[in-house]
Formats: sequence, C-alpha cells, structure tokens
Amino acid sequence: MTMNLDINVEHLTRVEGHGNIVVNMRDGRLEKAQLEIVEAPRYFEAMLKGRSFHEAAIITSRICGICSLGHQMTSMKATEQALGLTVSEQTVLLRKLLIHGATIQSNVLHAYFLAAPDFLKVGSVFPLVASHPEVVLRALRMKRLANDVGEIVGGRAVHPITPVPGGFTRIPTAEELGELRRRLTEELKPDLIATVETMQALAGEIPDFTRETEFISLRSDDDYALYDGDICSSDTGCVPDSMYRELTNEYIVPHSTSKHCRHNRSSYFVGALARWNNNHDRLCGLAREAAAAMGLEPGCCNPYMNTIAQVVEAAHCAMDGIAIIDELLERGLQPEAPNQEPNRFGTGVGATEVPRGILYHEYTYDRQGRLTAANCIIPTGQNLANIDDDMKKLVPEILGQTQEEIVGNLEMLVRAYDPCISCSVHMLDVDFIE
Amino acid sequence: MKLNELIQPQEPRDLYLPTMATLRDIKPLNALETLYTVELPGGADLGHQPGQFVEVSLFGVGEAPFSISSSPTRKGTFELGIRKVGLLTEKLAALKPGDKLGIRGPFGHGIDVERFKGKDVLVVAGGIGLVPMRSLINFVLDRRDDFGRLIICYGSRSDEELLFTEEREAWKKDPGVDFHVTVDRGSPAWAGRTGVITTLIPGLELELGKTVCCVCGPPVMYRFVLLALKSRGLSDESIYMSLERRMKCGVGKCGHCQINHSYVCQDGPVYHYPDLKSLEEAL
Amino acid sequence: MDLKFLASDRVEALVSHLMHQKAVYAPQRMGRHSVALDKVTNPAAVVLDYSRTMQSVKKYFQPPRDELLKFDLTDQSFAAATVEPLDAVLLGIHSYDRAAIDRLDYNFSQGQPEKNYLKRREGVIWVGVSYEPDEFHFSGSVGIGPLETEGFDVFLSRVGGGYQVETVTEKGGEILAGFDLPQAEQGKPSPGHFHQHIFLPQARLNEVMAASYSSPVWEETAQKCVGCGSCNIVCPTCYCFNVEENVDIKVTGGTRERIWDGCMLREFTEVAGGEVFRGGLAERQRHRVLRKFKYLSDRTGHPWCVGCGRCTAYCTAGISIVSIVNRCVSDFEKHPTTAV
Amino acid sequence: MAAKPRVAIFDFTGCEGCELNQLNFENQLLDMLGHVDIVEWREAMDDRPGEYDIAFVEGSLSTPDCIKRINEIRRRAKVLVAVGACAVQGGINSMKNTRPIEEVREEVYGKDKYLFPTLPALPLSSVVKVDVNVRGCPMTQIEFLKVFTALVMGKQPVEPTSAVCVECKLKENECVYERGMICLGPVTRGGCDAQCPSVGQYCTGCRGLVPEPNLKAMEDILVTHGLSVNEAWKRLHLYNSHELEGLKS
Repeated sequence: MTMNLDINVEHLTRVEGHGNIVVNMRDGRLEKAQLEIVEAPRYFEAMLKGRSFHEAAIITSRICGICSLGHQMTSMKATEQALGLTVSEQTVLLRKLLIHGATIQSNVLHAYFLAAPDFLKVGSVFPLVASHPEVVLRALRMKRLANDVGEIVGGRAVHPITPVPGGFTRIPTAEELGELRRRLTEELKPDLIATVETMQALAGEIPDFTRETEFISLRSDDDYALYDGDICSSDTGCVPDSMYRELTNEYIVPHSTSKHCRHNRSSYFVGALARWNNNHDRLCGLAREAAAAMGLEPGCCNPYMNTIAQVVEAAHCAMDGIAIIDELLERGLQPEAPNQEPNRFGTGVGATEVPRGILYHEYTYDRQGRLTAANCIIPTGQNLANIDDDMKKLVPEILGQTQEEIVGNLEMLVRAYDPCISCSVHMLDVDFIE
Repeated sequence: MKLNELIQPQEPRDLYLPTMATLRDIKPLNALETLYTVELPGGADLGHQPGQFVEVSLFGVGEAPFSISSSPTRKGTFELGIRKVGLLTEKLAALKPGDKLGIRGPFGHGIDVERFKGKDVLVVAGGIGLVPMRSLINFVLDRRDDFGRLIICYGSRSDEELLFTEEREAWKKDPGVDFHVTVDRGSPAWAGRTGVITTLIPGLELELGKTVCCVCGPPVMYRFVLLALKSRGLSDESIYMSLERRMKCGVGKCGHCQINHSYVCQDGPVYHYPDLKSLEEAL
Repeated sequence: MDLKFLASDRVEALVSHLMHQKAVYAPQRMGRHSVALDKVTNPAAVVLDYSRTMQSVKKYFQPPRDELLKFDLTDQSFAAATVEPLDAVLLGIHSYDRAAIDRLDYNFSQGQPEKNYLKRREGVIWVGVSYEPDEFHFSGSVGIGPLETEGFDVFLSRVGGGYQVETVTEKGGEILAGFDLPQAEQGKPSPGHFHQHIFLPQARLNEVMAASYSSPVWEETAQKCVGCGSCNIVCPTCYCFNVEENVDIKVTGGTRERIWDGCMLREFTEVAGGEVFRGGLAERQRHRVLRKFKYLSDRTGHPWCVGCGRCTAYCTAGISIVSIVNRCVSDFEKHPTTAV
Repeated sequence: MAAKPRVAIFDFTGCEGCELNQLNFENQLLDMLGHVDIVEWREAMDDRPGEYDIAFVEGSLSTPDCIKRINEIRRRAKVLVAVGACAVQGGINSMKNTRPIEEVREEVYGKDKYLFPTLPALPLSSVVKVDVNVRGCPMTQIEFLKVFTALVMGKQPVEPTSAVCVECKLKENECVYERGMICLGPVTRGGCDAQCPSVGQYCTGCRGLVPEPNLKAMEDILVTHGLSVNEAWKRLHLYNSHELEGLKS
C-alpha cells in the first residue's frame, strides 16, 4: 500500500475555470487533499460600484458565461426586490422556460462532454465522434435545442439579451413557442430517453463512494424549485431566502482565490444531487422513471451520482417546459414593456437554483437607482469545502490503486460537481465606501 | 430629358462572371513583386490598351484589380505584375503554372496610343507604376517607327525594389531609348543615381511641342512630378496620368473608385491631365 | 381622366384583389412608430397612411446581400446566381421612392447593363399613394410632388374618407379589372404642403454645389457626425456596394456576394496597402452631398436626391441634408465668386 | 493546405462564455472538426501537445502568470486569434483599471490581498501580436464561423469596422434613441447583426469602439436626446475602459 503520495494536477481539464488538485501523503498520514483555486480574481466589486440597476445583471452575468442565465435571473430578482419592481405572471413563466433551457443545456454539456469521457476512459469528447457518432450527434442535437430555447426566449443563449429587471424587452411569438413545443416533444423527449439508456449502460463505471453530508437547495410548494423557493437544508429545515447569510458563512482559505462556505457541518453540498435529495417528490413522472432506471435513490450520498441527477433534471425541465409553453399559449401572449419604475430604493436578495446549485445575489441601491452594495455567493464556492472533505475521505479508501488511477478518481470526483471555477472566485461582498 | 430616355436599350448581362484563365508562368520580379503570365481559353486575345486593368479572382479568396503589364502587340498571353500586399496576392504568389484564375476585363480607359503617334513619348514611373507603363514602353518599342524618341524616368524607394532587371538592361543599351533610373535610398551595392524621381526631370532632353508624357506612381508622387514637368515647359495637354483607386466592380456600378464626378474604372485609370483639373480629389 | 373612389374601409378588399393576381408588397406596421415594406400575408396589416419606411423598395431590386455567383472549390467551377423577376405588385409607394428607382434603373442600365438588378425589376406593377409631407420631406424642392404619378400604373390620392384611384397605365387597368369602384366625387386631393425647402431652383443647384467645394460647412458637419453611415444605408438612391467572398463551413464551395456599402464609411476608398482617399469625415460628407446634388446630376441633369428625408430623419446626430444645402445656397448668395 | 491545421483553444481571465459559444456550434461542430485537428482545449479535453497553426484565445491578461503563458502561446502559434471582448479590448475586466489597483485589491481581499497577485486587465494585443480579432461579449457566432473558414482557407479574415447603426438600418430597427434609451451603437463596431437593438435592448458597446470614434459628436447626440452623458460614458467603460484610458492619454 502507498504510504507516500504527491499529486499535483495543474489546470484541471474539462471543468470551467482554473483549478489544481493537490494531495500530499507522508508515511500514511494525509497532509493535504484539496482543490486549489488559481483562477485570477477579477474584482467585479470595482465594476458594480455606482452602476445603474439596468446594468447590474449585464455585469454580473459576465462573472460566468456558462452560468450567465442563472446570474442574470438571480440578479434581476434581487434588483426587483430592492426596487419594488413587480413582474407579470407571463414574465415568470417565460423566465422559468429560459431556466429550463439553460439547465438542459448545462446538464447535457456536463454529462456528455465533460463527464462521459471519464466513464469511457478517453481524454475528451472528440475521440467519441469516431467511436460513438450517434451518441455525440444526439448530445449535439439536445444541446442545440436547449440553446434554441435561450435564443428564442432570451435573444441569445450565452449572455441572454431580452430578460431585464421588470420583464422582457421582447416577447417570443406564439408561432415560435409552438414550434419549440413541437421540438421538445418530438425531438428532445426521445433523445432524453436514449440518454437515460446510455447512462444505464455506463452506471457500472460510477465509483462506489459515499460520504454523508448536508444538502442545501431551494424548495417550493408549487414545483421542483429552480426559479424561486425557500432555502432548505437536509439537516436543519427551511428558511426564507433573506436569511441566506446564515446558511453560507463565507470564509477565506489560503489555497483558493474563491471563498469557502459552511453551515451545520464542516461542509455542505449544493447542486443537482442536493435538489434531488430535497425535492425528488416534486419531479414529473418521466424524471422519476429516469431516476429509477439509472439507480438514483432518495438520500443518495455518492457525489459521483450528481451527473445522474443532472440527467434526471434535464428530463424534468423538458417536460415542464412543454407544460409552461402550453400555459403561455393558453393564456395568450401579451405584449408588455418591462416594469422599470422603482417604487422604493433599498436592499433585495435573489436566490435561484442554477445548474451547479443555489446562487445568491444581494444588492443595495441608492435613491438614484445606483448600486451601493453587492454580494454574490456562488454554488461552486459553496461546494469547495465539500469537495475537499470528499477527497480527504476518498484518498485513504483508494490507496490500493495506482497513482494514475488515484488521480483519475480524484479528477472524476471534482468533475462530478461540475464546478464552475470562474464563478466561484468572483464573489462580491462589499459595502462601497462613498 | 427624362432619365429613362437617357438609357440606350441593351441586353442586360452577367457582369460579374469571370473567364477562367490559365496561369502559364510565374516569375519573381523582386522580394514583393511577381510577374504572372496568363492565357485566356484557347489563347484568345485580351484586346487591351496599355494602361487598362483586369479584375483577377480566386474562388474563396476574392477579387481585385491589377494593371496589365504586357503590350497588346505581344499576343497569346498577357502579363500582370502584382505586389504581395494582401491575402489574394499572397495566394496568387502560391499558385503554380497550370493553375486557374478568374479574369474579368479589360476595363477602364487606357492610353490612346493613336494620339501618341509621331510623338516623343516620356514615361515617368514611380515604384510599381512601372508595371502598367511597361505595357506602353513595349508597345512603343514594338512599333518603333510610329513614334519618336522614348524617354523613361524610373524611380524606386530602393535598388532592391527595382523591377524588370533584364528589360531595364535592354532599355539602357537600346540607342532608341533614353533611360534614367534613380532610387530614394541605395544599398551599398548601388552604383546608380540616388534621389527622388523628380530629380531626373530637369536634366532631360525634351522637344517640347513633340513630347507627350505619361505618369504613373504612388499618390504622393503626382504633385511633385507635375511641378517638375511644368517647370520644364510641358503643356497640360501633353500630360497623361494613371490613377490608382479601389475599383471593385470595374464596370461603373459599385461607386468605390469615384473621384468627384468621375469613375476611375470608366473614365480612367489613365486621364488626360486637363480633364483631371476639374477633379479636386484626384491628386 | 377616369377617377374612381376607394373608401378607406375597402383598402383591405383591394389588397385581397391584388393578392389574387400577384404577390403584393406593401407598407406594414413594425415597431410602435415604424412602418416597413414587406410581403403581404394579411391584407388587414397594410398601412397606406404613413410618412416613410426606413428602407425603400430598393431592397427588392438590389438586396442588401446579393449573390453574384456560386463556386465549387473542388473543381473550380462556377455558376451565375439565379435571379428571378420580382413579378409583384408594389403597393403604397410614395412618388419620391418611385423616382429613386428611375435613378437606380439608370445606374444599372447605362454603360454595361447589369442582369442582377434589371432582371429583378421585371414584372412589377406600381401602385402609388400620396402622402402628407412631414418635418423631413422636401421632395417638392427636387421637383417631385406627393401627387406625382410618373412611373406608377395606378395611383391613390388621399381624399376625405379614402382615396381617389387613378389608372395611369394599361397594366394598371388590367390589375384593377374586376374590382368595382364607384366614380370619384368632385374635389381635389391635397397637393401636400412641404415644411422643408431648398431655397433655390433645382436648375441652379449644380452651380451652387460646385462653389461649395471648400465651404466650412463640411468641417462643421463633420464635427457633429459619428460616421456611422446610416445616411447611406437608408438612402433610396445610394447603390454603392462591396463584394465579399463567402466560403461554406465544409470548405468545398461558396458564394461571391455583393453587400451594400456607403461612402460615409472609412474603408470605402481604402486601397490595398491601406491608403484611404477620403480619410476625413468632412471629405466624406462632401462627397455624399455632392454626389446627390452635383456629381451625378452633372451627367444626367437630374439630382440624385429625391427629397425623401430619410438621411435626416434617421441620422442620430440630427444632421440635415437640407440645412447643408441651404447653407451652401446662402454662402453662394453672399460670395458667388468663389465658384470653381 | 496539405495537413489539417492544428488548432488550440486557451482561456485567460474571463467568463469562458466565448468558449462555450464554440461548443454551441452544434450544427457545424462536426464539419468544423473535419477541417482541423483540435490539439489543446482545457475546457473540453485532456491532451496537451506542442505546436499549433491556429490558437484561439479568450480572456484578458491579469496576472504575471498570464503574461508568461500568452508569450508561450504566441511562440507556439502561427496565427493567434483573440476571441471575445476580454481578449480583444480588455472587456469588462478592464473596468478595474480605471481605479488604482491596490485600492481594488484591498477592497476585495482586505489584508489578504498579497495572497493573490494581480495586474491591470490587459487585452492580448498589449502584450503580444494578435493576428485576428473576433469581437463581442460573447463573441459573435457568425463572425467566428467566418474567421474560422477564412483561416482554414489560409486567408486573412476581414474585420468589421462600421458602426452598429449600419446593421440596425439594414434590419429596419426602430432607433433605440427614438425609444428613449441611451445606445452606444453609433460609436460601437458592428458585425453582430445589431443583436441587442433588434430584440429591444440598447447597444452596450461590447464589440469595442469604431476606429477614430467621434466621441464629441456622440456627446452631442446624447444631449440632443436629453440623455445623461455621464451615464453613457459609464456604460461605454463597461467593455472599453482599456481603450478609453488609452484615448485619454
């Protein structure tokens, strides 16, 4: 058995952003097992200071292109709460539809392009173009359709244009939504079912590793909470989103340009698996069948299963997307300008579930509608401590493997969280000094 | 008169379709310039005047105008002297004999050689201005008896950039040619004259009433050459100039080459100097 | 002259009548304040009472992107683009836009006649409509009144409660055949009152513009101009274009296309090697305006501006071509001797 | 071209949205892969080789390590393409350059600021020679495809220089100023098909300033329309602080 181990994976591949995996073991004692975040800090604080509420979402969505829609939604919700801007039910439905598109896009991208190469022991998706062309084509089809949701509703898939505080600058037409519905039903649904079959075949490659932890996600009475809900912990129950700081408790560690978080234990888990564990009863039938088929059970404590939970969610988002379009078409699309007349100036919090977990934005505006304080807490930042804890438990369990296998397992573990590192280092928590 | 009455009814044509010609020979002239020998299908005659241009294109790369460098007296093929400045020209330089290239033209108004008959012909060429002027020079040499003396003033930035080495040697030796060359900055190996092109003009032997002059070179050159020519007493009527503009369509439609009211691709590129005086933007 | 009456509430029926015979293109509402020409699918969407469309009918004959040829890179073969006649009714066109088409016809016919444009021009039935000049129209100053029927097959002049319908050509009569309209009542349509004028008879404009060459007005205008080229892009008589080579993603072939270009754009005169012949905004403004009022009219006797007011209405910087010309006129009257 | 061009994709400080957009070419991706060998792409693959014909680089340079890496990439690449606003003109990151860097660091990390070295955010072109720019935040997909095919053909792609207004007028969009909003279109490079104004938003200036921008005239436009010059200037700094700081001096 290995008693000395030095692992240093620099600039981990197939993840968003820049991180290194570092493990040191001396004489059987684990000295270090951590994900070091080396992404250059970008100082979004300096960018937001004094900015008008029109721009808050434009700026914060540039924290991360992968999660741009999530930041935009969360930012708009925080701004709307701070300024007392109400939005129409149509706006909420369209936003939920956009979130579904973005979630499918992100989850499919992760499952097929970032995680699948691990299961198939190849370096990237590119060799799969030759070896598994039908799988790659399917993934591309699904991604395209998910991005088309963003383009039709949001004007653009990456950094959407039309969603603004108070509503949308452009409403899609009934024809566009009808065509989208047809494609979700006739194209995406069969592809999702095929995806579940592919994942079933790969399930044997998922490492058998569990570690009990705290799972935190939004939860709502009406639906599988993505856009809105209370903050719920599997350890301590639900609180309103305004109390988010009591659940996040950010602190600085030297090995990371991103701050870490903790709540009831030394670490907690956010993301698809947390949502599954907390909200599986809110999923649609197709999604629950998919979970059963892929062996995902409530109370799952295997972080590697996060990828499977993402596939389950994609199925839910597709089906719920169809339901939302039906509702929109039934109500009839109303042309409406965004409501951008503030009736108060104060502080507001937005919390939404983005693909990688729960995301918080909090803003304070002055009487000119300019930002005086901002705080963003990003899912990957919340997961970092959990990843480190997982590694500390995992390394001693797999010491019998070769160093190459150990590295592979660790990389796969980090990737399972689908970390979004550029997001995580751009935390904001500053009261600007005027 | 109504506008539609000004139109001569004619069958509309596909103006932008090239003829696929074959590259016969490629010869570097210096580090940047290359001479291309091109043959139209079946060795057809291009039918050009000295001073005219063709549009050359490569599919997928683009199209650009280039002056014809060969004399119409030499049939079967024609020559283009092209400087590598953009990607089309770089791609052209990578072609091999036998490769195809698209040709449209000849276009524009060249030198009306009939009007030069019996006259002494003075050519003032700066840099790649020698490329189109070579067409005129060789025309005069091939029809030697139709013209009086041939005087050539050629200037270049440096001796490395001088073009048509062999032909220059021949012109130098030809007793019927009064050939002068100068460079702005000579290399240590340069034994010839140094100085800008205008310095050649005061020393020329000119028979004023009998001389016609044709000028072609970079835009900055024209004003100074004109001053020098006029100070030698050449009349405006005896001067012709060839201008460079962005001739995109070649057929007077696209507007890019317009100088005041004149389209260079229609009225030029060779202008009679008295006509240029009403074009404020020309020089 | 046989004049019929079209009541406003029968416009929709007329559009349907026309649509049964040919495709119909007509102004339709786009944004809150804007109207654009588009193919009609719903007769009720047609708007005949409008001030101007951002793009003129030019877009149908010289589209912003127009394929010239297709090529195949594998064998170096190529083929001309297929160009079809528009073969449609253009309904609700103002007189200045019809006059602009005369100018484009001239450009694409004189010298070497061009197939792309002229082919598309075939088979068009022109149905004009009068308009009430707004704060930007000045067609009257270039000799084109709102009731000018020149070039139209049918012309609708706005009167109380609807339009007087004049059948101008035989073709116009044919397209209206079978659509019953009552005789028009007596009473004349309004000739339209312009709020903008060039203060000089058209015949003397060339002379004035020639004298304006070194006027300070160009530099002053340049100070206000951002050089965005909108004025070129909305002008119904601007026809300049650039040629672009497009290769498909498989890199096996592609197209050569022409795209609209404008003399206000910096690269317009750039030659290989980077020299720009009209480097300053003042020179570019001068070229734009003189092209409309001198350069092309020198050749044809007709100004190349039709007074539609688009370049002014759509200039973000509020630069007015009428003000520029009038400034040249007043300078000329003060110092006529500066004429070149 | 005999062998397929070897392509590498890199990212520096930025949101990686442009890279994501490259993965979003679902309909064209397999055709694109047919023409090139992708030899390095951290976000999508493991392998790490030596030399390449074309390097697509996203993000701006903001740490000493970035400078070292970009020089290395430049050395190994025949053609270097800057992708997206961060790489081309410094983008949103360069907003921090308008304030003293020490002040910014302290504001975010407090006494721990020395843990994280940082520099003003720079566009690639201020450190190495850039051969081609693909602009936009995120990069415009149609433009990327054009650049991609041009490079595969071995030719220099044409960079759009005219203002966004041209494309708005082609699409017959109602002018954003007529809708009462500040729009940076008149001084911003087009090539994006006027994406934002076409769906009811204003132009945020993400593609950088047009060459020789007439900013004085832009101020007049704002004043004439009764809009705040200050606010417009702030917005212009969103993506263009680096360039504007340069114009100042």
